[in-house]
Amino acid sequence: MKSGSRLERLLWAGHFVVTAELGPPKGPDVAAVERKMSLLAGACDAVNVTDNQTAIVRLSSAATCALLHQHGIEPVMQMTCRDRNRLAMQSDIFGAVALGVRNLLCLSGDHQKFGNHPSAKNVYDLDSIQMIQMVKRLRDEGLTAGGDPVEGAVPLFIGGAANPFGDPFEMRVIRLAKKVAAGADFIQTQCVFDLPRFKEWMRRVVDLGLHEKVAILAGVMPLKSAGAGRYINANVPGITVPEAIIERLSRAGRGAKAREEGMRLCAETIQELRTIAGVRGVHIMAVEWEEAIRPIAEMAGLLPRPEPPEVAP
Amino acid sequence: MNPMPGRPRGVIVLGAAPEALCAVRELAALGYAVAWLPLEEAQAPAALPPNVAIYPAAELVGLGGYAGAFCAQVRRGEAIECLPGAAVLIALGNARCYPQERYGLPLGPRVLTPPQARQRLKDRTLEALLSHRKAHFLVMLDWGGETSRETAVEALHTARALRQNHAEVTLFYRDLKVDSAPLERLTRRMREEGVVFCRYIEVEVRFEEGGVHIAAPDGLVRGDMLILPEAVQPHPATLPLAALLKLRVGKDGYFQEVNVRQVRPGLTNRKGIYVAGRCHMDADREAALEDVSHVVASLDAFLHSLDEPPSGPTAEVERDRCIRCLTCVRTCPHAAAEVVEREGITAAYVEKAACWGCGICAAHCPVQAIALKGQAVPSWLAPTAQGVSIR
Amino acid sequence: MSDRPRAAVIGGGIAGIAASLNLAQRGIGVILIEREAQLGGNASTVCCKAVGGVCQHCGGCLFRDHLRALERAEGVSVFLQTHVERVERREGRLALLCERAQGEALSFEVPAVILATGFDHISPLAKGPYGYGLLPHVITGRDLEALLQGRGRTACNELPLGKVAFIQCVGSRDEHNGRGYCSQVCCRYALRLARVLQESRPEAEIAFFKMDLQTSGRDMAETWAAARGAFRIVAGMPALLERGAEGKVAFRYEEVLTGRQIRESFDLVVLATGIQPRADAALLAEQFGLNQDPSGFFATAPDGVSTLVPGVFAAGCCQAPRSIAESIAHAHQAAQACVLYLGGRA
Amino acid sequence: MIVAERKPMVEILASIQGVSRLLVVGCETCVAVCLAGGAKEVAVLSAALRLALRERTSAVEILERSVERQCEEEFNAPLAEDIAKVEAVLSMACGVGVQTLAEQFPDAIIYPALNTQFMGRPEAPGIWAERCLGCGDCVLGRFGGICPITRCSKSLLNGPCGGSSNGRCEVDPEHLECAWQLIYDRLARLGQLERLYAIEPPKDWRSAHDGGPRRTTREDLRL
Amino acid sequence: MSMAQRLLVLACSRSAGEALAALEATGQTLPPDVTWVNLPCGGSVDVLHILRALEAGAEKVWVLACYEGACESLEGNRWAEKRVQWVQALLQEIGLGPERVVFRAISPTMAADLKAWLEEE
Repeated sequence: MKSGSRLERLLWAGHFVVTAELGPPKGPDVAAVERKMSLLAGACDAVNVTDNQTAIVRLSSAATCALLHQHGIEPVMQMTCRDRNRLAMQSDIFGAVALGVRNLLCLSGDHQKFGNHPSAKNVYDLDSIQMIQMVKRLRDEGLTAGGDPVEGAVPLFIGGAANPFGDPFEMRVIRLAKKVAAGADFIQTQCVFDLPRFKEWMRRVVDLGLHEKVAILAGVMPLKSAGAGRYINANVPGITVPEAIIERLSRAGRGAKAREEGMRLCAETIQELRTIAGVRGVHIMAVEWEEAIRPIAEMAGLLPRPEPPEVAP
Repeated sequence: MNPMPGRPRGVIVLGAAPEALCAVRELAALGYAVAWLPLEEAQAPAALPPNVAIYPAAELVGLGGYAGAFCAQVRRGEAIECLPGAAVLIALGNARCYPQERYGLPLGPRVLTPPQARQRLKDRTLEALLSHRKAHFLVMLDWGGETSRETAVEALHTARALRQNHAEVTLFYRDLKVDSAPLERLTRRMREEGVVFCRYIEVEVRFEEGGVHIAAPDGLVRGDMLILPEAVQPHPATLPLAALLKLRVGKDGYFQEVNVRQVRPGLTNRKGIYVAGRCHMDADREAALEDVSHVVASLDAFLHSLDEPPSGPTAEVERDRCIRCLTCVRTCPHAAAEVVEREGITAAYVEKAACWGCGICAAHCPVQAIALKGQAVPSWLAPTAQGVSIR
Repeated sequence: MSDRPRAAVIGGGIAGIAASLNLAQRGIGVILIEREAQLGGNASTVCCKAVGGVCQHCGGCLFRDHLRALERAEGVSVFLQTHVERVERREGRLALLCERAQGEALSFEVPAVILATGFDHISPLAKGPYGYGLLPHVITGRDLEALLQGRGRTACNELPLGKVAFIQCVGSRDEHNGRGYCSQVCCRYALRLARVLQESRPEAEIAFFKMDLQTSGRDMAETWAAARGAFRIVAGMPALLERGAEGKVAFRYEEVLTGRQIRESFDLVVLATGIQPRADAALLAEQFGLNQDPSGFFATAPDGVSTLVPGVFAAGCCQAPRSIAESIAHAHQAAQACVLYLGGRA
Repeated sequence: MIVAERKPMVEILASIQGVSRLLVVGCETCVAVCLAGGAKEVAVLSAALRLALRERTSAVEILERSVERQCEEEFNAPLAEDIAKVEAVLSMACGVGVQTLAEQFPDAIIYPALNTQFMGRPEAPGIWAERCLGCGDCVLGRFGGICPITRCSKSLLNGPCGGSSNGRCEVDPEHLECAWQLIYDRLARLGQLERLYAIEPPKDWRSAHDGGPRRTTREDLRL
Repeated sequence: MSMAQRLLVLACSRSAGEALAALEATGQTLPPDVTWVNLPCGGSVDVLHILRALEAGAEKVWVLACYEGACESLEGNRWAEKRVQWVQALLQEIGLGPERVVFRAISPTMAADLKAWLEEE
């Protein structure tokens, strides 16, 4: 047991976990956070809190995680390498742990060109794999990146991201192996639309036995309309929504009917993912559509969420 | 008659097409010492004039020097030899292919190309078809936009040969190629010999019950076999050779950009290097050989003119001011500029014999170290900076 | 100059000048004899047909290039307003007895002669009643060339350009009038001119009436690619041109493929006249002892340049119809044959 | 080499506002090679400035000079007399040349005419691309001769990131190849793919500008 | 400065130069306030030539070179046009009219067109 976090204990107990994503508001609007929390409570086991997603300035991930923790929802703090050097990363991690955060997702982070401050200077002192290694050293050796002892324990369940659909395909598995070697405990993948390619990636992961060393959560994203699918293909690097899905959404009509179809499609994807060997859970990314998470979980037969066993860390 | 009163002159001929052999003979007849590199396996021709040296297995690895004093680096086995030559004549010919995607029809027992048909005529394998009853051959020209003159003329001759072997022949065409006297006479004689000429805009070809059906404007025509002309394409060695010799290639992949001042005298973008025959034009065999003799005439005239100083202006580099930025080397369309070590200075040097006097380098040089000698520009327009360049 | 082997070139058109330049550059003294008062011949009447800033490779500008080169060349003496009266063979050499404008006699003795006497345009009256000279707005390609060269591209604006008909093979491929050959150049210059018209007057509807449109050659690739989409090409030849309504020209033609008879009227008709041997070709042939091929051009050996009289060569359109660029190439070929011939007995 | 590009004319004109006696100084090394600041460019810029200023102010005197290398005081020294005669100096050298003049002639007002951009090479005539960030601790040996620090938009040492698709970098797919795709292809070709399996430790940035402006000292060349 | 003030023509001698020669052969002469400079090829037209001319007071500068596909140096005309475009952009930047510098393709047989252009100017 590495962190004693709810997510870790559920996985430890062998449950198929469900995590969701919460995008903090573009300012200190606590009410907005609470509104989203009420939508997610009970619909999932843990909630990822994004860190200035697509380089757009938002309420900090650590603060939002603290709010979630106070309201009894298990947060998964996300941290990118874009905005902080190794000093700021470690002090923010200490702060989060102090406020009750037990799960951390280490990301490289989107380039500032995509956000609302394209003229900003980026940092990228470390990359996501070096960050995983640093956090592992904080937790298991109690030493900072500079080598000084840490005053207090840093019980964190360390997560990494993975994009089975990026190029070069052969590098994707090598990189996952590096993240596992660096100390990742769980992996949340990019949202899966191209199931055959995801299965191919999972087959190679299982071949290398990585699925036993790390819990792999498959990412899924409900689409509000065919237009959303085309937008992703055009603007979001690293994800391609197959034409078949876009066709299905446009056939479903517009507005509510399209959203309904989007959710059902997402639920079907989840059921398909559950059948793939080595997939230990799903990570539902409903960007600015947190309302969809409960119905999707419902339709996918994932509710009610189980209680994890009480195990001392 | 010694071509050049003073200097012995050699010419390097590249290529193995019939044009190359014709060029070798014409150059030898003018008294040139010819170094012939077929660059591909070619059956050695019967008798070669004495002053011709053939290097069958040689590979061209580079060309140094300039017009009047080229040096072809040739590898034979291990050794690299330098063959001197005052000029280079390229006669690679072209390559043939069956344009399946353009015709949308694979070759097969019912579909032949003219060379295949002539071959089968020669080795009598069409007898079965020809003998017992009237065989009917359908020859299709201009299909799928195929416009090569060389293969269209070959198809006409094939159609006539089949007709002369007592087969019924129908020739489908959009625009008959008649733009030379022999072709007009040929089509007239073919009509007299009974070849049916059928003009079309759109046709549909179907294969049924062992026959070929062509739905032409004036009704359905049934035949035993369909003959489709081959297409021509640039010789495969064109691009690598063009890169090796820094020569320009047109958008269609043949030697020479299509330029009204260069196309016919067989000029390339480099002085002293010429192209002849089907490697730079679409021509049937006779026109290709005629092209060779006219290019040899241009080449011979050029080499004569090398005895006097170049007439027009040429670029000259103030080599001590050159900063070796390679701009002139990269922008010169005629590969006349090089950074070389001469008289102890490594700097750009423009070879007078290779320079066309276009002035592109002079206008580009970032330190104005190149001027066109012999270019009359009024002083107040002179580009040099008014100030002092402190070196 | 006197020690150089010498040759004479009859005709100061593009072929004559090209041949003279080639011979002179190769150390052969050239006597260039031109009947008219200035050099140029037909090639100097060809206008520039560049369209959209891109040259259509018609060769019209090549004449001035050669004229400039001729001025720089040494070893070419040009005799204008001079023509050959009589030719005599003296021990393998040719004596040319010539006459200048004011009746002054001249004679040259040379081992070799290149005939480059060019061609005449076929008269537009040579075929079918096409009403040239009778009906308004019926002109020849040659007229259009002269108009564009003489008054520039703006002249297009004065042409009655609604519907234009280019009628091909006017005089060419006409067996019973002794012209059973294709003149090669008319399809090409007509297509190029049509694109020039279209560039100045995009509203013009241009149609071509043809038997077989000759469009092969790398220098025609761009022109034909553009023309194929832009112009209506009809496989059918008009028989009779008549006066139509409002000063238009009307004619009936049979569409070969469909057999339909169609009557249509046009604002402008351009007759693409071809190339025929010069009127005095027979006289010249007789003077030099050559014979003419069935169509009247000088007959040559298979190499296309050597006539049956040793030392007498033919270059350019006097031997067969060809374009300006082809005439230049043919002239070099004739020069090559001449040099090889002289090589034997300078 | 150092690659630079002339500033927009509007910016140059703004910087020399109200100046009537100006010295334009070129440099005939790096910036001349990339056709930005050589003698020719000095002449062109000066002519352009005269044309522009003639419309606005009356007599405008522009001296045109060009030196071998503007980052060497010995080559700049002969400019002293001209600099004394003018109100401002427009340097067409890279940033180093501009500052050398400023240090060497403390009373002169020195304006840059170029934007110094990067250390790079010409990928094609008229196109220059960055190749080296000057991080002071070269890693090229470990990545098949392709620098991830400079050519990866995120300087990842354990790349590629999720945004690499068909060999292009998400930040500028039209112009930027993904450095890690290049590294992967090159190492695969050299048969050294296993180099990518090991985790690259965090970089010690002290050797780069993060450790403060750097100096290189060669004691063997100093007495 | 020995240059007519109104118009300076930087001409490729092979095309524009020949057209002018043909024009002058018909007795036509250049207007007095036009200065004509024959250069061996459009490629030798230097950006600085144009700027010097404008500096020396020329109101308009013409650069005449061959049509695409007719330049003996293959790229002389392309460089001439590119350099004119560059100067036009520069003039735009410094607030002068880019129309003061004009590139035109011409061929030796276009004497009549040259005459028309000169009259229009």
